[in-house]
Amino acid sequence: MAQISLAVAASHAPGLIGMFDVAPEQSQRVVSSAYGELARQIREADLDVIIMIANDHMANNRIREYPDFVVGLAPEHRGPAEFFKDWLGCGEYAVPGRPDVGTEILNGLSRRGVRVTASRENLNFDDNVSVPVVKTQIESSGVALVPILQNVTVPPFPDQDRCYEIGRHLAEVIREDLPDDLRVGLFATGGMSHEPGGVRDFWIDEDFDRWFLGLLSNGDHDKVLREISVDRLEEAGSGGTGELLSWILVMGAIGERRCDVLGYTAWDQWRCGIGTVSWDMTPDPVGAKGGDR
Amino acid sequence: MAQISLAVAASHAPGLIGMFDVAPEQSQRVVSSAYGELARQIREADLDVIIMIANDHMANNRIREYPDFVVGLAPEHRGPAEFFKDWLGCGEYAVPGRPDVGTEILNGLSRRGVRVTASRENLNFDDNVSVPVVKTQIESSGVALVPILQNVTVPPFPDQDRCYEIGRHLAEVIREDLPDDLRVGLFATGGMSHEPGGVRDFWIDEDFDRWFLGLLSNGDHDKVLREISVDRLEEAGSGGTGELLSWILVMGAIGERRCDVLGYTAWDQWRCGIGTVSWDMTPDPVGAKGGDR
Amino acid sequence: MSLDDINLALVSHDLVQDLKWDAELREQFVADEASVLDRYDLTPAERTAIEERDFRALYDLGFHPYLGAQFARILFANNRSGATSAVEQLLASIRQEPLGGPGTVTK
Amino acid sequence: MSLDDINLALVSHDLVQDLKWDAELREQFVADEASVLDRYDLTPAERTAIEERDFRALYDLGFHPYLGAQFARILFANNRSGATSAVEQLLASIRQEPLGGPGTVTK
Ligand SMILES: [Fe+3]
Ligand SMILES: [Fe+3]
Repeated sequence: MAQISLAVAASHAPGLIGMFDVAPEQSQRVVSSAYGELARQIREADLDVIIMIANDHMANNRIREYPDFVVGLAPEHRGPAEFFKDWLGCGEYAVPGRPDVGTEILNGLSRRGVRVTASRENLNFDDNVSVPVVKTQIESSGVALVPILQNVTVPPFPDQDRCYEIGRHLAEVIREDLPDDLRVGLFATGGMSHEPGGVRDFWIDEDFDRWFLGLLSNGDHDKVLREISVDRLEEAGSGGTGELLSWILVMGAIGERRCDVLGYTAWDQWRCGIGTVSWDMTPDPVGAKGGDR
Repeated sequence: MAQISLAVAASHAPGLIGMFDVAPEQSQRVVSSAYGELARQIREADLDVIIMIANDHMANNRIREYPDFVVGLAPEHRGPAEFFKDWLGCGEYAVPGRPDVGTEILNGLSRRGVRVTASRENLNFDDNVSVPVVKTQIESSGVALVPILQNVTVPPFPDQDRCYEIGRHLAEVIREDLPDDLRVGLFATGGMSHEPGGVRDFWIDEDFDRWFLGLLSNGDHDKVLREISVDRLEEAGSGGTGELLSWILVMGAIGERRCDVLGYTAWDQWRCGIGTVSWDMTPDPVGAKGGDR
Repeated sequence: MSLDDINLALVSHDLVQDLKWDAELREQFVADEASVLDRYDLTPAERTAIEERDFRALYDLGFHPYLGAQFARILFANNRSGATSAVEQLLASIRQEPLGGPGTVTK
Repeated sequence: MSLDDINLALVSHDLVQDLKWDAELREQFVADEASVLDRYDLTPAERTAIEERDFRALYDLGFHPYLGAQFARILFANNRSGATSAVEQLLASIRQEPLGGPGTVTK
């Protein structure tokens, strides 16, 4: 029985790398501290593999042939994809994959009624995977990666209830189908509020973001699922804020757990509210309400 | 408001063309009469377009990237695909497409919560589309075609309840989104009992097939949905009999209607029970129980 | 501009996705835009919207805003870190405001 | 051999799908099977099952039966109408019976 030893979530935005130095000092400080803490937690959790739930930005499939979940089965994950290199302003990275783990996820989720697709080729990664990998130093940690790219922007996509349920299925796959004693990290990346390419681009709904983080640290998942509908997410930034569905999927996988907010900042030129959290995955966490371990 | 002017269903099997002459005379007679009647109904219904719901036999997508529904948007649909020409033993055909109708179906179903993909290229057709097109003389009828290829064999696929519901959505798209006065035919193709490539290949579950046709002519759709589960379909032939889900999708689109069984025959060398039905789509059908028109 | 109004069949999406998947096509597009557009089965309305950098029109045809931001980086030759000026030009178009008008964000 | 036991990641599926999508590859396969198999990242168990026409083993690895019937048409060189003999050889293998044994259908 494999176990989930780490569960974290963090925003991605190209500017976090390429426009880091020109950001206000306070925003730089929040980001350095929060992503640095995630890097430390990843190193210390002694993980075998990180399953990264990241939204796809139409970088891997035609919009009229768009899958809801794509599991990366490549033996090595390299990025960023060519078009995004200059835009991100980061160097190249290569992280070992775990095709065996990816295969179990593909088949395990399929058997549990979730339509999932998979690719044996290296997927195209833009800021979705590149920013968290670079900012939390996953390459140098030596931990393997299984990316799961999620559709949150080409309707119809799975809503908050379905994403939470899919998270529960993923936890079951981890427990029942993955190798014994495998130490798994879950990393959700996406959000917070933004509206890429929309009329409200550059606007960040700071009130929404802080309220969302507050909901998470209260740890009442029923309330989160009641309040965070797709309509509510769209209101806080069409086509972008819905990336928080990856956070909700991870919440489904771990159940109710104590949640630490590691930082939040909103600078309009990053075009996205930047937040990071870490859930307490110690075996008997203080304040755990009996989640789905 | 477009209307559904014809609704029919028929089996496909490669042998219906290539091995027709060697079949027992009685089987030949049933097939000639039933498919001939379908050809006549198609000619007389004065249709603008036939929407053909046919299962895909893994001819268009990798099995690990498998969509549940693919709408064909090509301006012309040509077949059979190269690998299947000798096997089918039929000539080539070309039927005009209706990309505008296909586009409305793609967007209309998507807006109604059904994940659908679409291709602007000519799709690969094997016996699924080729046999009904050739046997019911659609090419010479001059009616345009919009194929919808359905997944009924790569789990998880939509079950009978979901297929029925998707049929209702399709009817709504036809009523609300297609051009006024467009006369639409629905043609389901697949089944009846068979187990292609499985240990029971060559076996036909004649009892199941006749019972299924009886259920349809009784016209109680609730009962059909209760009795015809995916498990029951698998029992009557794994991976093949489930093609009857296309019939159920069409039933969802038309609601309860009088259903004529045009013929049934089972010859083991065709490796598939062959059945055909036509539902009564006259505006005020005798015996209609108020279906979803 | 709700996500529900997106036209999944729109050929312009293919153009933008191909451009981001293929550096060589991008070079050809910059050198001779018309010859690249000719290869796509665009409707006259799509083609005009692209030629005139009219993102408002393109969005009204059902173009996905996310691909809009990426297309702007190519059309306005600004694919460096953040690509702020490209997005500002995109915004001016969809808001139908002149660049530097009241909707423009301050730096 | 329930559909739920299919291994969606199995590389053998790619081989069979490529063979049916590509007549030239099919010719190469018939002329020099090993050189085509070399191009696919098959596990040793998959490769042996294919080389020995052991469909029972292939199915046990999670191969989809529908592609099994198509693969049989290629492996047993019988892609004419109905392809009855190819399917009979497939059946003998998955039933682990000699051809013409009790499980064979009568003509
Ligand atoms: Fe994103
Ligand atoms: Fe079929």
